[in-house]
Amino acid sequence: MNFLLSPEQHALVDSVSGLLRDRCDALHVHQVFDTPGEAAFDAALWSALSELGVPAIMVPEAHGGLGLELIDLAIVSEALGRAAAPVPFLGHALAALAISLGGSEEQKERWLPALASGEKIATVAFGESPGRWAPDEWTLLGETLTGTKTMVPNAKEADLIVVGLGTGALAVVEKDASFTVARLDVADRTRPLDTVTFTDASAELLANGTVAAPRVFDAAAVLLAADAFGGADHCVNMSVEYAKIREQYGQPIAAFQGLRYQLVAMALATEPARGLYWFAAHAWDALPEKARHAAGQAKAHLAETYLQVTRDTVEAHGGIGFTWEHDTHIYMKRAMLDWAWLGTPSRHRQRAADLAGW
Amino acid sequence: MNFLLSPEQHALVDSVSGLLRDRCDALHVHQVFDTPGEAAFDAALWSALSELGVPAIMVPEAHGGLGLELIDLAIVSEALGRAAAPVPFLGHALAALAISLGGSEEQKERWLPALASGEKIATVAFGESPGRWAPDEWTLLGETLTGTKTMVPNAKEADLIVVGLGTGALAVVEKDASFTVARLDVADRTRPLDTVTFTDASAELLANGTVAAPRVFDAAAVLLAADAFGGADHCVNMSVEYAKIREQYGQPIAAFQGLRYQLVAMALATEPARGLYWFAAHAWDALPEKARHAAGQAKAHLAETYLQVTRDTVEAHGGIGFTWEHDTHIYMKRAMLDWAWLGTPSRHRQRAADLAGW
Amino acid sequence: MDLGFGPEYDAFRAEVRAFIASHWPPEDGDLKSHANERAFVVAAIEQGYMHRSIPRAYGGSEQPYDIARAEIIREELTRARAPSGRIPGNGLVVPTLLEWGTEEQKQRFISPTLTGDIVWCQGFSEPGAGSDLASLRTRAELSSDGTKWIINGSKIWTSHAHKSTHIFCLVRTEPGAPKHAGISYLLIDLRQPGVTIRPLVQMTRQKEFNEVFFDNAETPVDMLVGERGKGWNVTRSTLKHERSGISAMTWPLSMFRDLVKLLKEVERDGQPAIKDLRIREELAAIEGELMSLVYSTYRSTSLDIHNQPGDTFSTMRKLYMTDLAGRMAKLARDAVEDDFADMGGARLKWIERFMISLSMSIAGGTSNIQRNIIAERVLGLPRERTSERAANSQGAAA
Amino acid sequence: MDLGFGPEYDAFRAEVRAFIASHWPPEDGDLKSHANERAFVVAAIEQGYMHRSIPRAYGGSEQPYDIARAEIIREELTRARAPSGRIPGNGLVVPTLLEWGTEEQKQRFISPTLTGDIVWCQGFSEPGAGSDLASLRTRAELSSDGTKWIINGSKIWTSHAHKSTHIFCLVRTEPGAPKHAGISYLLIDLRQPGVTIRPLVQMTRQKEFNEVFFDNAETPVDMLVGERGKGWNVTRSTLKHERSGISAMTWPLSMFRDLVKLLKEVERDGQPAIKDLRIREELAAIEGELMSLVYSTYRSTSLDIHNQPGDTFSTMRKLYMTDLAGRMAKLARDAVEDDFADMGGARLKWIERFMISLSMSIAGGTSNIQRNIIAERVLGLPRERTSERAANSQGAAA
Repeated sequence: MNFLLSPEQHALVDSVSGLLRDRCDALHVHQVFDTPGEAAFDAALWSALSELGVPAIMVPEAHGGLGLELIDLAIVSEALGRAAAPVPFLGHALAALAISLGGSEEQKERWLPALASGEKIATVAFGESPGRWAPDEWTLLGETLTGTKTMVPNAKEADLIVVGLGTGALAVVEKDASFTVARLDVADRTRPLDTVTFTDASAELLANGTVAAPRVFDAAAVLLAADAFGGADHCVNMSVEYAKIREQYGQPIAAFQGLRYQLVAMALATEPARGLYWFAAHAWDALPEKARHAAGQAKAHLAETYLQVTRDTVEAHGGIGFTWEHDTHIYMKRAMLDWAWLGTPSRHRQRAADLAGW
Repeated sequence: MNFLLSPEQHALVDSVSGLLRDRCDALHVHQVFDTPGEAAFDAALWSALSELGVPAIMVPEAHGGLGLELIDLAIVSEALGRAAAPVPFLGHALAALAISLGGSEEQKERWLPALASGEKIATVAFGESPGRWAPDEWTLLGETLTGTKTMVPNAKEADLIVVGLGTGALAVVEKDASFTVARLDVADRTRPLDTVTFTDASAELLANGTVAAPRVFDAAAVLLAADAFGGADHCVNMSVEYAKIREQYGQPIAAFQGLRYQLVAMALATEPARGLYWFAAHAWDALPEKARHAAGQAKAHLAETYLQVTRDTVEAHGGIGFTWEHDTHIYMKRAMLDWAWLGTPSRHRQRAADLAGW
Repeated sequence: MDLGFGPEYDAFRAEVRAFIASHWPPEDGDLKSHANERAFVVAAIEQGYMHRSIPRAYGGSEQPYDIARAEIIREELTRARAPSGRIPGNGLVVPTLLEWGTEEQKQRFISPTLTGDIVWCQGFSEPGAGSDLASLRTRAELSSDGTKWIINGSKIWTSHAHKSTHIFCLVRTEPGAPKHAGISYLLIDLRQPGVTIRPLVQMTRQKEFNEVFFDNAETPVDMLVGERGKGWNVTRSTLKHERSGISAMTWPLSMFRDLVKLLKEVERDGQPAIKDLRIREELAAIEGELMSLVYSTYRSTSLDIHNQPGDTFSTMRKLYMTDLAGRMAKLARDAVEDDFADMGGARLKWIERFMISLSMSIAGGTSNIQRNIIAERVLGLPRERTSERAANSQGAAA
Repeated sequence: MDLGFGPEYDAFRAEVRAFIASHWPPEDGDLKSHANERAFVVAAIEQGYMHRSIPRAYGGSEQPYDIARAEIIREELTRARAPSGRIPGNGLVVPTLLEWGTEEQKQRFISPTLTGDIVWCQGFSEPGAGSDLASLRTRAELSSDGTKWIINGSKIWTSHAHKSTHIFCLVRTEPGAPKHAGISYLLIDLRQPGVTIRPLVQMTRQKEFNEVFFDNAETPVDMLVGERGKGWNVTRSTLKHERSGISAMTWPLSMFRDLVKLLKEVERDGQPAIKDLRIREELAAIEGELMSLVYSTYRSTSLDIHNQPGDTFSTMRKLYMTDLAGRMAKLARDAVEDDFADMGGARLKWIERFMISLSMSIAGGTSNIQRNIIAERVLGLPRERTSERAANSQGAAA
């Protein structure tokens, strides 16, 4: 039994975390978050992460990638979530995965190398609000695409968009096709979202898109869960550290048992969920019959937990935790995205119940 | 504005509470509870309560009663709940109410005086498990009755049973009619329940039973809510007092902030519910268009709260609270009856939502 | 039992309504002008409808305590959207001035405060001090000529400082004194170069609170209220407010109505969300709590009106409402689904409410301070050793 | 990542399985006889399958630490319903004897304890003392001839005392000593007139715990373990157990399976309750927590097997399971509806579980003690002043 990360995986996370520590501390995230105008990502940081190989993780080695597994991608997602990193990781990683799983050899060779290197940016267009996210709920049809996709990450900056179609298939739309993009005034300004409206946009079907689509959907659930774990765990640590330092009535507030128990409740909600998201990633990689169900459970449980933990974090900090200047609101808003994107916990639980055969 | 009990109502509660203090302390309840064999009620206590007029409260003055309102009956129910009194109040009060509201003058005159005085004992047979309790869910039909009613309070000791029929009507079955009674091994041994099986049992329809039935059903919900409030409030007080007295590590456990907050949570769940059950009783008496909805809300909220508070009470007491010798389990078991009898909180909330027109 | 004020008050309500109708809206239709508001408030005071507990000598209307009348006035003012005469900070300073102010301070400040010509904010909390007022560091020193106080330091969580003319502060005036002594209560005009006001942006993007920085700010020597170095006692002044909590229920009731409306509008699985069993049952459970809040408040109010003891609920109300607001906001979240991530969308109000239910638990004392108060005052638990001074500060901040 | 023990252990598992098959069930088919159990245990020890951390000199099988082997043995014993060799109280006393016992005590007690010829219960808690062991009052005095201890007092929460032959106790031997000193660790034979055992009936009607009364009970002078008056230190002995937590998950997993089965059986509105959206969603939410429990346990176990740090979950597991059990019991309650009030009915097991989820939070330390431990050991919060001695006692009681 070895339900642990390998030394290589530890090294991967350490390199990403190290970079984030240097280039993406809390102050930096606030600066990006508060940049006037539409939310934008941190191109320099994304470029540095690309040099570390982050966008290449699951791209096959034959196409310039590292050929690793979802667990590797997920632990990086955790690290990015922990730092609230303002980079286009989510859409890009999923688009690269979609092409890796669903593209013909020709398609892979055409697109993947530039995605693996980070030279180009890609994203996925899945959502059709409200609450319709899954392959069997998609509706766009046709040789050329007409219709709207919602909450598309970084569509404005993307060189290509992998779009979910009504047949459960996937198609690639390139930057110069006929579509318009409207950036939302989204809560989570570390991960901008766009509404994308296609009008007879030329699109190229991925050869094995219908097979890839549900796998990409499940991977998305796992990556969100991992992000949520990283963020929630960071919030717990932040609250604990604050309690040790902040003094009231002549002693650190950590001395007050009421607060101690509240901190324990936060840790008790968060720490055990690590195993859940690890398992969901591992199941995606190695246990196909358990993968779908585990992905849904992980997304549902972690998204719910993360959002609650950010609320608890505000309370643990008192007034200062409610201000724009404090880190908490950035995490709460990431939690809001992790909660809503790809469908709410309720929808994922419903799906998990169906898959369990209940 | 005067949303308060009147001096007369205070006097009524004081007289009942005083009697219970003298004749029904915790030790006494344990003795009744632990009497070997089938659960039984405390005849002497019931007789003393009858002398105080408890069974007469809502019986019209013309028929030997006090002609009071549901709020009066409810505050007595609270007092009985607080003491976990082992008396056949619930079924008896509801049966007397059913006849008062639904009987012809002749029927009232025939039955009510002996019920008001406590000379005879009556009960109601509403339940048809699982979860079917409301007049529109009853199924028994016919001139003579055949079929089964579940969870009938004190049927074994009752001189007459008011039975809910499939037409939404009510009929009175007397002791010598053709039915069998099987006492359940019920959790709450302060309020025995029976399964009653009728076989061509002669029954007399109440003249205005269909009008009375839903009113009696709502009154039952209010009485259970009141019992639950009394029990929950007692459990909060018991836990608070224990925390003041019990010492650990050289100080009363009330000094531990973690426990203090748990006690606060119990009080915060309980105290505000007093207003809810008062309103439900008042609405039954005076605000007919709000009565049904308020009764359902009161039953749902109080039953849920009471059961949770008894769990919290165990935790607040540590191991001793889990023993048969401690009072807590008696309250938890009363809470279980208040929760299950007449339908679960979920069912009453569903009904309240329907009534709200949602 | 009677949930209304009863027929004996009907005539009074009619009087109030007639008064308002003849004074509001103002003739020129400008609902926002200070002059119009002021004229209305002055007339209402004259009539005995506003500032009822303040002596006429200081500009109040000096009426006998009557929570029912006060509630009727409040209801009618709200109905007509007329000025309420209430300005948050002003209600906090007037009792202090009445009890501790010099005659000159009373004459100078109370009347213009009641009419809104002077607007106050509170300067108690400091960065790093929060509700632990004993550790505050803002200091005031007497100028060498002894005519004025020179103030340096900063205050935080001052509501609406940017709309205020004056601030009442706790400041350290006796540098050698022990930590819990040497604090004085000082009145300071905000409109001077030594004062900088910086808004605190909240996570909702709203700006309700401020930091106030004093950099050699000044105030005349006679702006100290009560005894020098004993500002602690001074802050404990309160009037017996004619407040029933009934008006405090306005927002949870309206939030619930909005919630029901939302759940009827939003769809889930092809039907209104309110028809979904999960959402429906949670909504009903929330309504049960809301009804508990409402009728417990009626009971508390009745106890007050009839001068009876036994009101423990009022002490619990804030925490109860905070929890309830959070529960409502979460149900709304569950219903709006995707829109919950979009602060530019149609559901912004619910996102704000999701967050604000947290700020409620902070403003005016965190939920944990509420718990401490309930533990002591309602449950009668012995005071915690570690929170002994906490309770003192709460008294001061209340 | 690998969730199984891997092929390298397959051969070992086969060995274990073969051994068990040839020894259990016993030839005479009597699964309950002590002689048969004893014979099995003796053979298993001989084989190296049981009491693996105990020296052969004292009757153990003295094997190298290997949690994977231990887990496989446990799985195979469970599968075959063979005796596990574990007797609750015995596992607590053996480490103490190994570390602090005299050679004579070790020789006399350890081996028969391993084979179940001697069965121990623990006498730490007292009425009015609970987890606060410093305040215990049971006392032992030396007889005038100095040959034996005379014990008076009582102990509570002794599990299975009525099935035990001996008790290990903390007793006060130095009457003049301060409250936290003067306590000794004593071994007492229960089978004597001075000892009375009274079962404590639980709210479920079950009898798991007892009170034990000592009325001039006796034990030889050499039955004191460790130094006189320093029983506190003695209780801190533990072996590094080959326990992974995987077997601890057996009951929540089986409770969940039962819950799913129940929800398929019971009807709600004319369909299986599991189809009701409310129940279905709560069940799925519970499953999410259960999966968190399971895979966190695999992670903790893996950290242990591979001798890596970072296992914080094991410290949280008990509290997490307690909460989870409560949540499962509540969902079952919601499904069984009326039957929840009937302890004579088909759903008694679920009523018991509803109550037992509370006793779990009590046995072996209340949930609040768990929270204290997590606060200190996992979150690294500074020790509370008031609970300093609490933590000491916890160490003693663990």
